[in-house]
Amino acid sequence: MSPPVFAVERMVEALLFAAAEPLSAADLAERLPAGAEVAQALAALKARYAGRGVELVCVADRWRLQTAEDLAFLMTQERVEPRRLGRAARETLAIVAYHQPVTRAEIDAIRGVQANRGTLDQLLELGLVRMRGRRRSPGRPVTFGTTDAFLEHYGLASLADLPGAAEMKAAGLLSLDLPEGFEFTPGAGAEAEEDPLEEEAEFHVDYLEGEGEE
Amino acid sequence: MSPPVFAVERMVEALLFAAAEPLSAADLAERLPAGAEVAQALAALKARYAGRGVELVCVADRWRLQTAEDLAFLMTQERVEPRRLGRAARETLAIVAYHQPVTRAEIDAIRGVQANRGTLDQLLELGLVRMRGRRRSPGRPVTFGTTDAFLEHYGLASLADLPGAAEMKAAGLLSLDLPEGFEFTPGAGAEAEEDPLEEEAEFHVDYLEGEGEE
Amino acid sequence: MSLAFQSALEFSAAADAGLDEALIVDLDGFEGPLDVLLALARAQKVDLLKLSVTRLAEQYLAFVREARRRRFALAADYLVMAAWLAYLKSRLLLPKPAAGGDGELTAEDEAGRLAFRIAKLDAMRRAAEALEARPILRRDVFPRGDPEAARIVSRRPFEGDLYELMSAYVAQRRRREERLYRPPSPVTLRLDEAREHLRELLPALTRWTALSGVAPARRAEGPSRASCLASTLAAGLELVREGALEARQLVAFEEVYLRGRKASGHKAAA
Repeated sequence: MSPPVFAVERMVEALLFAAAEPLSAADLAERLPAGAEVAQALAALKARYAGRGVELVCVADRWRLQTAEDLAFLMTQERVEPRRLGRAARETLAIVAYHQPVTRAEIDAIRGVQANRGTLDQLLELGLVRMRGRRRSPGRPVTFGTTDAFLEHYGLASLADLPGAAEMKAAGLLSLDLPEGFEFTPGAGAEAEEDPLEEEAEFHVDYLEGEGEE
Repeated sequence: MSPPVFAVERMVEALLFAAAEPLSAADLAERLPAGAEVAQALAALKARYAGRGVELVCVADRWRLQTAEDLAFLMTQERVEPRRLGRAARETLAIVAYHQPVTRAEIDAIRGVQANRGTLDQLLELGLVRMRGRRRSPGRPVTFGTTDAFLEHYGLASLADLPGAAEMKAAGLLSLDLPEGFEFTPGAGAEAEEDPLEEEAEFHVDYLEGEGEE
Repeated sequence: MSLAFQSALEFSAAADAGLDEALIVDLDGFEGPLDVLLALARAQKVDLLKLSVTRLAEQYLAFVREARRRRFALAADYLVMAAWLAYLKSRLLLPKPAAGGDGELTAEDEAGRLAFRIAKLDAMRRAAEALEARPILRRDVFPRGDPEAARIVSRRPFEGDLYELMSAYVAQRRRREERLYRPPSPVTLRLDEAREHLRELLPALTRWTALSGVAPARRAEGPSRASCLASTLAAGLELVREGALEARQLVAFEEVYLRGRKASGHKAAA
C-alpha cells in the first residue's frame, strides 16, 4: 500500500529543505517509504510553492528549493559576489553550452580569434566545463561540454532549457558550418560524429599519437 | 505606506530560508522595507507552514524554519559518502590509471611518499580500482588497475581515451620546462610480466573486458 | 599568465553612431576582424543572414583605412580580412562566370558563409548575455542558508572529472621531477685505465714527450679531452712517485712533459 500523497509531499518538502544540494527524484525515492509517488509529490509541491518567497525548481535534473528571484534585493548578506567571467570567457562558455561537444579549434573558429589559452582553462577550473570525449576526425581532438555545476549555476533544468536554443537551432545557427544552401536543418550538431570509441584497435594508435605530438 | 502583508510574508519566508542562523523580529525588520509589519507576517507564515514538512518555530526570540519533528527519521538514515577524493586519493588514482598494472611499491615510488594504506583501499572500496594480478618479480606483489566504473565515471569509452601528454599541454598543465623524462605510456609496460590473480578465472575476465568495452 | 580580458563593449553605442568615430576609437576593444564585422553588420539593422556583404566590405575597408590613417598598428589578420573582402566584393560585382561546378565556391556562397559566421557570433554573444540574465545561484536566487545536514546529499558517486585527474597526475609527476633532478654526471677516464694506458706506453717514452701527446685520444662516446688529460696527468704523477716516470714543466700553465725512467721504469713495469 503506497503512502498518501500529502504525506509524501511533506516528506519530500522536508528532505529538500534539509538537503545541502539539489536532489534527484531517485535520491528522494530512496529515502521515502516504498511505493511513494515522488513525481506526483514534486508536482504538488511545486504548485504549492509557486509565487511564494521560496520556490521549487528543477536544475540539472535535480530539485532544489530556492528564494524567489524577485526577492534578490533582500539578500544582501547572503550574496556572494561571484568572480565575474570576462567577456571572452562568457562567450566561450556560451559556445560550449550551445555547441557541445565542441573542440578548441571550433570554439576559436566561431569566435574568429585565436583564443587565449587561459579562457577555456579558466572554465575547466571553475568546473563549468568538462572534457567529454574525442572527435572522430584527424588528430582526434578532445571535445568539451558543460557540467551539472553549469546547469545549477544558471538554474537550468537541462541543456534543452538553454535560452534561445530552440530558435537558434531552427535558424541553423547551431551547426558548425554553413548549412547547405541555407536550408537549415535543425539538430545538425556534431553529436553523430563524436567518437563512442568501441574499437579496441584504437587503443594503441592513440598512445602513439599522444606521444608523437610533441 | 507599508507594504501589504502578503508581500512581507514572502520576504520573511525568503529571508528565513536563506539565513544561516535564526533571525529575531528585529533582524527581520532591519532587512525589510520600512513599515513592514513583521509580527503579522510571522504569524501568517507560521499558520501557513503548520502541519507541513517544514515548520516555523521561535526559539529564544529568534525565528527559524526547520523540518517537522516527526520527519526526523528521514534525516538520519543517510551515511555520509565521500564526495570528493582527497588529494592523495586523486593522485593515486591518476597513477593507477596511467601506469596500470602497477604495484603499491611503484605507486609510492612515483608519488615519492609512503602511501597511507587507506588511500588505495578507499579507491578499491569506491570500485574505481581493482586488483589485477601479480607481478612476476620477487615477492610477487599484487598489481592494480582501474575498473569499468572508473571509465564510466570519467566518461571514457576505453583506457585509450585517457588524455595524453598533448592534451595536458593543451590544457596548460604541462609547460615546456618539464624535463625530457616526462613520459608515460599507460598500460604499456608490465603487462607481460604479470600473472593473473586466479589463473583461469581471470583469464576469461580479461578477455571479455577486451571485447566488451562499453 | 595574466588573463587580460577585454572590457565589455557598448555595441548599441557603436551601432547608433553607424560606422564612425565610435568604432575607430574602440579598435583596441575588438577581438579581431570578425568582431569588427559583427559590429558593422549590427549597424545595418537587418537580419544578419540577409546582410549586404558588399556594403559590409566597403564599411570594413573604410574602417581599416581610417584606422591606419590614425596610425593604429593594425594586426595582420585585420589586413588579411581587408584583402579578402576586397576580393570578395569584386567577385560579387562581376558578372557570374558561366559554369561553376569545378569545386570552387561561388562568390555568393562565400558571402553567405561570411554572413553565417557573423550571425553565429552574434547568436553566441546574445546567448552569453541571456545566460548572464538567468537567475544565478547566490546572485539572484539562494539556497537554504543553513542546511540541516550534509547527510542529505545527492547520490552522485563523487565529483571529479578528467581535468582533475590530469591535474592530479601532472602535479605529482612534476613534484617528483623536481625532487629527482639529477644532472647527468660527466663521463670520465678512470684512473686505473689511464694508468694501464701509461704503462703500455712506458717502454716507448724514452724522450720527453708532451702530456697532450701521451693522453689517449678521445673516442666517440668516451670521456672528454679534458678528462683524458687530467686522468693521465694524475696517473703519471702516481708513476712518478713509484719511480717509473719523470715529469717536468718548464713554465707554470705550460705543457707537462713525461719521460720513462730507464732502469727502474722497466723494473716497475715488469
